[in-house]
Amino acid sequence: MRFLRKLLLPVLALASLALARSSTGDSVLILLDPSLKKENFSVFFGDLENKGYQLTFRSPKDATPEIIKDDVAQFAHVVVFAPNTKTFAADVTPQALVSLLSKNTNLLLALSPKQTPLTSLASEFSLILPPPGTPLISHFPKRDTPATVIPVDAPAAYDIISPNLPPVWFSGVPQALGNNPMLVPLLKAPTHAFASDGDSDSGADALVEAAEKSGEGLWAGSSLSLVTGFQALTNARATWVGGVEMFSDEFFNKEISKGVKSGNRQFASDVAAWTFQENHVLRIDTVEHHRVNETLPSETYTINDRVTYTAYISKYDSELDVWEPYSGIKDLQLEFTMLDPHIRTSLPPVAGEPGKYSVTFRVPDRHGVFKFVIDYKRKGWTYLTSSTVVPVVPPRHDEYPRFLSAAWPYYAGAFSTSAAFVLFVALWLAGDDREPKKSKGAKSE
Amino acid sequence: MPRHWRAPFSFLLSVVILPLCTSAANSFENTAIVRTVELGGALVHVTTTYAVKALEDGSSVYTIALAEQEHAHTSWLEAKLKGESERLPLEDFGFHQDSGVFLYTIELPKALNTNQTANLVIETVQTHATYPWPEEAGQKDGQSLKYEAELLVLSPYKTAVQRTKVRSPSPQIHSYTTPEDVEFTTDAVATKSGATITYGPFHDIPPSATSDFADKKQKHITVHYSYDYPVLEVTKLERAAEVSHWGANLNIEDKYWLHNAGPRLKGHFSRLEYQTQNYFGRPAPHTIPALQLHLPAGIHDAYYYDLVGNVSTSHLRTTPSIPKGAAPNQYSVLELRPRYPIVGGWNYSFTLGWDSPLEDYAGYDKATGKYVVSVPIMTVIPGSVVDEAEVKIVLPEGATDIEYFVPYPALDETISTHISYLDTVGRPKITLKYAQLTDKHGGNIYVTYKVPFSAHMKKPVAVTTAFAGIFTLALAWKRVDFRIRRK
Amino acid sequence: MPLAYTLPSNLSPATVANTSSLLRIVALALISGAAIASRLFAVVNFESIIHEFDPWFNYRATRVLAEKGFYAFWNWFDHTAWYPLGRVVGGTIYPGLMATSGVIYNVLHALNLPVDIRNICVLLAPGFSALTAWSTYMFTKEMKDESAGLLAAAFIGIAPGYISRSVAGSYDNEAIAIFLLMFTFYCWIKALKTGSVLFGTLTALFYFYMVAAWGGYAFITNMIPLHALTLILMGRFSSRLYTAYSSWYAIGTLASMQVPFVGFQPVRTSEHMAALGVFGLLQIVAFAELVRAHVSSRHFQSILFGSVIGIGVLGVFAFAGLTYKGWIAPWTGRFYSLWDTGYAKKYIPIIASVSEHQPTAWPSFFMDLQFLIFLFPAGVILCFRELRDEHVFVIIYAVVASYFAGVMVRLMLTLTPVVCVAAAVAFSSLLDTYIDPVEPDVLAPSTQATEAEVPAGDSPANAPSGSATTSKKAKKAAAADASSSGLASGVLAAMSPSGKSAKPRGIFGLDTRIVVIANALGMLLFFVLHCTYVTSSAYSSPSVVLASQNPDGSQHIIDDFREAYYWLRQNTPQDAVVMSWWDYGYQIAGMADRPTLVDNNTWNNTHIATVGKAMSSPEEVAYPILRKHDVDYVLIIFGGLIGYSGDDINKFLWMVRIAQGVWPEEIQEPNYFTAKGEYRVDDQAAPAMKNSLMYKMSYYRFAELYGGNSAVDRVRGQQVPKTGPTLDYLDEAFTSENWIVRIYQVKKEDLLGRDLKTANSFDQGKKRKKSKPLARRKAVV
Amino acid sequence: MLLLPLLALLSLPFCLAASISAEDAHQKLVKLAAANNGLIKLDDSSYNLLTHPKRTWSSSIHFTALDPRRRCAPCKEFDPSFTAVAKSWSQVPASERDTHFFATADFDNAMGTFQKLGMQTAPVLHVHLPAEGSRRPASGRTAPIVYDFSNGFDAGPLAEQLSQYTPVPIPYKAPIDWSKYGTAAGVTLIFLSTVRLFLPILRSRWAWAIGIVLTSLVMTSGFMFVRIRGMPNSGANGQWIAPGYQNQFGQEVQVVSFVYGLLASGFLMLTLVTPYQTNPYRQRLQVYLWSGVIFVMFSVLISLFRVKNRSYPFKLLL
Repeated sequence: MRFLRKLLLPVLALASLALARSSTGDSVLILLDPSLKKENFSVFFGDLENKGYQLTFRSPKDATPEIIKDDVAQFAHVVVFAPNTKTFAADVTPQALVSLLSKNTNLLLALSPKQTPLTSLASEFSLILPPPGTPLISHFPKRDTPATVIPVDAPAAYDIISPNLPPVWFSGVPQALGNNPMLVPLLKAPTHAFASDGDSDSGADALVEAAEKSGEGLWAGSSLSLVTGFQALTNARATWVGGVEMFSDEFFNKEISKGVKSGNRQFASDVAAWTFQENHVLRIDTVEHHRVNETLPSETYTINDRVTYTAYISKYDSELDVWEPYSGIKDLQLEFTMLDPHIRTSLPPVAGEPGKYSVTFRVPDRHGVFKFVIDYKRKGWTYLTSSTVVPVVPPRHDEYPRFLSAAWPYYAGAFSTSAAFVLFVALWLAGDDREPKKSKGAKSE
Repeated sequence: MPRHWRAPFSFLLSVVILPLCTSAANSFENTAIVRTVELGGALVHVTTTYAVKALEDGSSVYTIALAEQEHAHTSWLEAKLKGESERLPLEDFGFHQDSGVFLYTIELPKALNTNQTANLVIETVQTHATYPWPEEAGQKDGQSLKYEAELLVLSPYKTAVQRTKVRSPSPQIHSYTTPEDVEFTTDAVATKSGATITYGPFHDIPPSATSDFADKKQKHITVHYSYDYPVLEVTKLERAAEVSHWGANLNIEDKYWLHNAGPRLKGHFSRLEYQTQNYFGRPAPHTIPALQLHLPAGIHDAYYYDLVGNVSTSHLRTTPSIPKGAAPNQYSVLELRPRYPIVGGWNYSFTLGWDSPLEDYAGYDKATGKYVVSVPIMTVIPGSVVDEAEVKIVLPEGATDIEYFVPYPALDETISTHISYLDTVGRPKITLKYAQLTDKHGGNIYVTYKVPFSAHMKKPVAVTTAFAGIFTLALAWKRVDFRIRRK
Repeated sequence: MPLAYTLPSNLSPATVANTSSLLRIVALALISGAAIASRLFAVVNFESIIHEFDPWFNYRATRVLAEKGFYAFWNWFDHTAWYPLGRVVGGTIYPGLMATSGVIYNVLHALNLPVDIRNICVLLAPGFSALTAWSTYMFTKEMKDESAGLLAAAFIGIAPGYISRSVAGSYDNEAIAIFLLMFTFYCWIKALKTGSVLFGTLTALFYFYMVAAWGGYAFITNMIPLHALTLILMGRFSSRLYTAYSSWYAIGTLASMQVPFVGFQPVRTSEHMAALGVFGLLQIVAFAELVRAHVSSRHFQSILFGSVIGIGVLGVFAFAGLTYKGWIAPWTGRFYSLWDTGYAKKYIPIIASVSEHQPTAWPSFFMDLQFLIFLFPAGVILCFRELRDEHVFVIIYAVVASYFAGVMVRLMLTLTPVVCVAAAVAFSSLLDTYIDPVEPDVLAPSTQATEAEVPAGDSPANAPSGSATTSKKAKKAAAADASSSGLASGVLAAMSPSGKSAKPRGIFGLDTRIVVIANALGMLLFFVLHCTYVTSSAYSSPSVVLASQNPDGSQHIIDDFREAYYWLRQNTPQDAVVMSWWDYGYQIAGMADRPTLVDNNTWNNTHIATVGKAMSSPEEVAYPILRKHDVDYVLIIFGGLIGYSGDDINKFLWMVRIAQGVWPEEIQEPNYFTAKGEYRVDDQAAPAMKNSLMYKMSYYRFAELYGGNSAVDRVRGQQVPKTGPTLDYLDEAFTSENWIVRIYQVKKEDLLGRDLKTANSFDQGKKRKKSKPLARRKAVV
Repeated sequence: MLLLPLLALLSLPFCLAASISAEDAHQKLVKLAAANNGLIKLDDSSYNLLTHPKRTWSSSIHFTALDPRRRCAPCKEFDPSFTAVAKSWSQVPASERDTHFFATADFDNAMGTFQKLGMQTAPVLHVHLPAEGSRRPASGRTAPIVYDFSNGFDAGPLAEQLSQYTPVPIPYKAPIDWSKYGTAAGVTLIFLSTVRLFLPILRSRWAWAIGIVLTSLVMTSGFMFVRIRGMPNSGANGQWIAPGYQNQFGQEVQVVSFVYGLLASGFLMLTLVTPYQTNPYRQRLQVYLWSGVIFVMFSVLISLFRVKNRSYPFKLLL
């Protein structure tokens, strides 16, 4: 019995692993250029299928299956492995690919040193590619492969890539990064690598001159990125890969050094996992706000109220394909904004209640239409944004303090005067009536 | 849902039917079923003809079945004998658990003996059965809808042969499903000719009003066709009819909340586009520039305004009121233009009202001393569905023993009091609520009530007393001297 | 005595008195009817709708009051106005108007008369105009007599100068303010005449109502003290003046401070200091009088008098000092702009930009008052003739109001009543003279009229006593005349000015009478025609709906405003923020029910300047502003297609000016003119003009409407460029039928974080130039 | 000591502005400014000097054409106030003073510059902000800021506006107009001394009456409009009725108020004077006369109004 259970556990684990799912859907369209054979990528695609994705293959040239039909994206993820294709079918335009992102479809695109439509598309993602036909080259470490095939060690970037991988083989074109906060560089070029036209091993000087001539400086060093993720405002993800070979079986199996296989396989599946929104996926379930020691939200708050704001955040768990409460965010912030933030405070997780973040603060002494704003943007993670509008109003006429001690003289004055008046009237009416008339007459003379 | 009640009858029936329709019933068999679906916008008219053969004597109660989804869409259901006009009594049995269908029973005018046949025609109107596809369309694009339905007509009886015809208003049918491996036929399942798609014929189908049939054998069909008329929805309709004996006037006021259920406008509305389209005389199919309403004859003082005031763009061509009893074949035609063209996905709400002479609608019954008023439930906007309707009828002040008769039962009916000009105790108000009304649902509510003479006199008396009071007060004021001391 | 024509003589005085009073009531009723009817043109020609701009806010506020009750209204914080600042409505408005119609509404509903609140608001102004006529009647009656009163009532009932602000639907403060003004003045005169505290208190109460109703109450606050001061200087101080003024000031000031919007201004601001000063002066003078009554040494008195004056002067200096120290706020800008007429344009362009704050040319005087305008001086002279206290009031009123009316068009409103009163006095005394059948006997020595008037001017000292008794005299006279003359008595009543010497005066012959009367009646007739014409043609269009003529002459209604507003209301999310120039703020709030950035209550110059800046700067500059204020839609008015001249391009310069006031570096008016200093929108338009958001939104795709032909802007009468402007940061969301209202939607940020210009060019498939890598990657060698 | 600036002036044409460094340019400018109490007279070369590309100073340059041949009235109007402001600027301590310069470029001295800037009109006032140094504007704007003459040629607002660009506000004070105060004081003195003589007039109501009636007559005939809008007394080519309904000339005030006055007096005559005429024939004469006057004048007034407001349908005699 016990033995049986022992045997079961790993099986179950495997099963659950196999069922790793994306949070957005399982259908994947792979635009595969006929020149690169499907078999060459069998391992990568196999891994995807094992994870539970339904792969659909299509050559960039032929028309079906369409990626967008009746304005509806037909697939949850699109992989474009057509680095050298010059002409695509009518429905695969750069515009269409971008609109896919707006329809929350994820993209995985492979580049190559050649000039293709994708090259111009890359610049829309503020990636800057070297001039055509300049792959990445490195002569270190000494190895038997050509200079364009480079072992790159892959640090765990934004813990998207699983840690302490063996170096991965890369061959393709590097990208310089524009200053766009949405970029997530997943693999950086080695410091000693550089981009140069052709793998002809010309001297460094010649290279520098060439660089100077083209006026673009030397494409070199670790600031270049080889695999770059991009997270659009719609939280759809697009990943640009410098060279499609990274995903090929050849590179998967290629040994990095005696007996050590390359990290490509794991790296590829990590990249795919992130791109297909399997991990690093958060969402705000609900937000609440109410006065302290009340429970229901009130539609307006009075200045100087004490208000409690609560957000419930959950994270997608790809193993179990469920959203579960997540308290892992430490640097979440809440802003209380009218034109400018009047209050900016940290929104800490509530201990003991997973997924609940709450803060209590005093509404500023300023009436107007305010917004509770959460704007959480961290590299690699989905963006959390939420904005709730509440008017802040001045106190009602009966909410001001009454009977100020300072005002007693006035009260006294008022009451005494009225009393005196009543008294006077009484006397007046009671008294003789000829006398006042006379005085009046006298005056008006 | 229209039903024609026969309370005792139904009770007795239920005993008979239920076992019958669960087990494959054998009192009838369908020699042929032909279903014709007239595709439309918000409304889809479905006519199903059952050629029925009795298998045993004295079988007079025929049962029909509607699948769940079909039932959800159906908002009008009537049964006739072929070629005859009067409706057959129809009774609802609601959802039948273990067969997963809604059952209705039709009582044939005369019981059939064995091998006698009859031709039943079931007419249903489906609302919200279609949806625009693609969901968004630019100002220049056309408009296409999708219709989804079940392939086979369910019936608790065996069926010899069955056909389903889907007729689209325009021959432009983008796509239609041809279900695979339908076992009841050998040749092509679907054939398209012009604007019509014919499914079947399907031969000798077993009693199909069972859940496992629905699971295993039933097929789902989708038709994607282009539709050149706007799809109009009235999300809410409030009608208030006020009967006034003093003014000899019936005032009817409708509040409409319109919604264009066609494809949502892609991008933005460009007046330039719109004007050029009109200039070249090809307006987009999914914009509603104007509406044409048929108001009753003999009305006057029609008004048409919305939340920001009178809408000046409307024309009313009235016709003189027609004498009682004559066929109501004339209308006053109201040509009303909304403030802006209602493009796909847009809303527009407005109020429309008119006065009409009371004698056109009311009568006085000497014998019982009762007034009878007939109030039309709604003014039908052709081809539109009314999702939610509320009809208020305000009777004159002091009306007593009120009764009312409706053409089909309301979801909710209440009687309350409504206080209006110069009222002292208020007027009785009848409120009826309906849902999913179609152009079949036109009809009148008949209200009978008594108004004693004293009630008639209430208003003048009230006014006179008020004024008398004021004058007396004034007099008193004049006479009383408030000065403290006399001069 | 000979009679020019015979009168029925067999009438008892009682009958005559009753008939005349009955006639008076009937006449008043008819006048009220005329006053109301002549204001209904707008409803007849168009519909029962709220006019203009401000009334829309009043209407909205009134709805809140009617639906949610008074306290909710008092505490109403309108978070849809001045987004995102919001507006504390309760504390920033004069609630009188809303309260009035709220009360009417509730009363009617309590009586089971479920009248729609809109109709109450629409018909409030005509209703009150009838009351105005009545109060003018009372006022003028105090000046001369009932007949003059009736004339005055008729005049004010139909004078265009007043109709212009009180047609049905112009639901503005002025609608009730004029009635309150006249009635307060009437009470004041009454109080002054009788010296009764009751009327003094009434004055105060109506003053309070006025304060609650209209910012123009400052006019009363200064008129009454001025009158009192003049009386004192004329040596006409009396206990009646003292009683009247003190009771008015004490109660009125306390009451007025209860209005939240006014608060402590009555003791803090210069506008109110005159009243306070005169109050103080009165106390001193009263004290002096008291002393004088008891002490009898001339010398002492003169000293006393000097000291009184001295104290008065001291008070003035003290006031100056306080103002200087800042304890008393100096004149507010709006008030100050009345004196230094250049002030507003220089320092408060927002005020200067309003059309009704422009000075008045003589045609508009004549348009509004026709022949009253030249009867008015005659009336003033007549007031001088018998210079009772109330006449002094009219005289002061006349001169002050005519100055104000000259400075600001809208103040014509305050001039109209006094003109009507004076004219009525003049006119009725003319009629009195020529209708009176009594002919003088020829033997009387002929004299010069001028001499005749010297005794007419009685010495100031005994005028008050005279005036005090006038009314009674009048009654007697009426009765007396009534005995002799029948129907004429109504107008003849009380035609005996106080203290006139018994000189034989009268007219000989019937023809003379007929000539003058005919002439006069002809003028009256003409006046009626004039008023009807002016009212129907000029003052009865609810600028929300425009009317034009079809080729067949029938009326064609242009309803673009409501079309667009209703579209906003029906097809945009409830909380979509709409940005427009402030003129349309109230209408958007009222009809479209959407939040607005700025509106006609122009309390926050910076916010308005922000909108002005956004409108007058290029797209990429404006976009951050729009996003910061959460603007979803931008609404502009464009008249170029049908030639509607009141559109935003014509107001554009004011936007630029106001923006320039806050950001002088970024916005400069001259940049929007061509090199030759012209204001053009065609090809030669200045670059700043062409790039401005307003220009782009106005002419976006306008040229395309004309196909190939040249597109002409019908307002500016210029050809707009063939290739119209392009928009990258906004989308055209809606354009009304005649293109008058154009609504644009502000785009959201690009999902790839590009700026929208590049995003746009990418979507249109334009090649972008290859971007160079960043400079930090220069070659390291 | 006056020699130095002269030398500088002479030397200027020879050295091109761009060639010399900012410092020397600054030196020269300071000298120039000192020479002519704070106001630099510009010619083409010194203009280049002043708008040196690497300037650390700001400057306000006033382009004008004072030569009578140019017939530039506004130039003459504006020049004194600019000079006054420049003068007042020369009072501030040297440290600030030398960071902002006032300069006048007359068309006849600096034609080249005028052509270079393509200047059509005068006067124009440019403000050049520093291109270098601490006071360099954040926007980095080097193009001159054009002064907006919308609020007049007066020195007060000018100083106020320019103070935004100078390191310290310009200490401009409007010169006290002694003559005004003097006359005012004199008048009051005379009045007070002779008040005894005036007293009867002040006492007489008719004096007041005339005064007040005249005031209101003038006011109601659009005097304030003419004054505020600064309308001319009569239009060009001698027309004295301004076209347009919301518009009028100075002369109309006189005419209209005269007509009003005549009509008013007509009524007064009929009401007050005629009844005392005890001779029936004279009286009848007067009555007819005045009625006629009223009728005629009224129709004249109407026709006047018709000229202003064309769409007015009614008319009397003419």
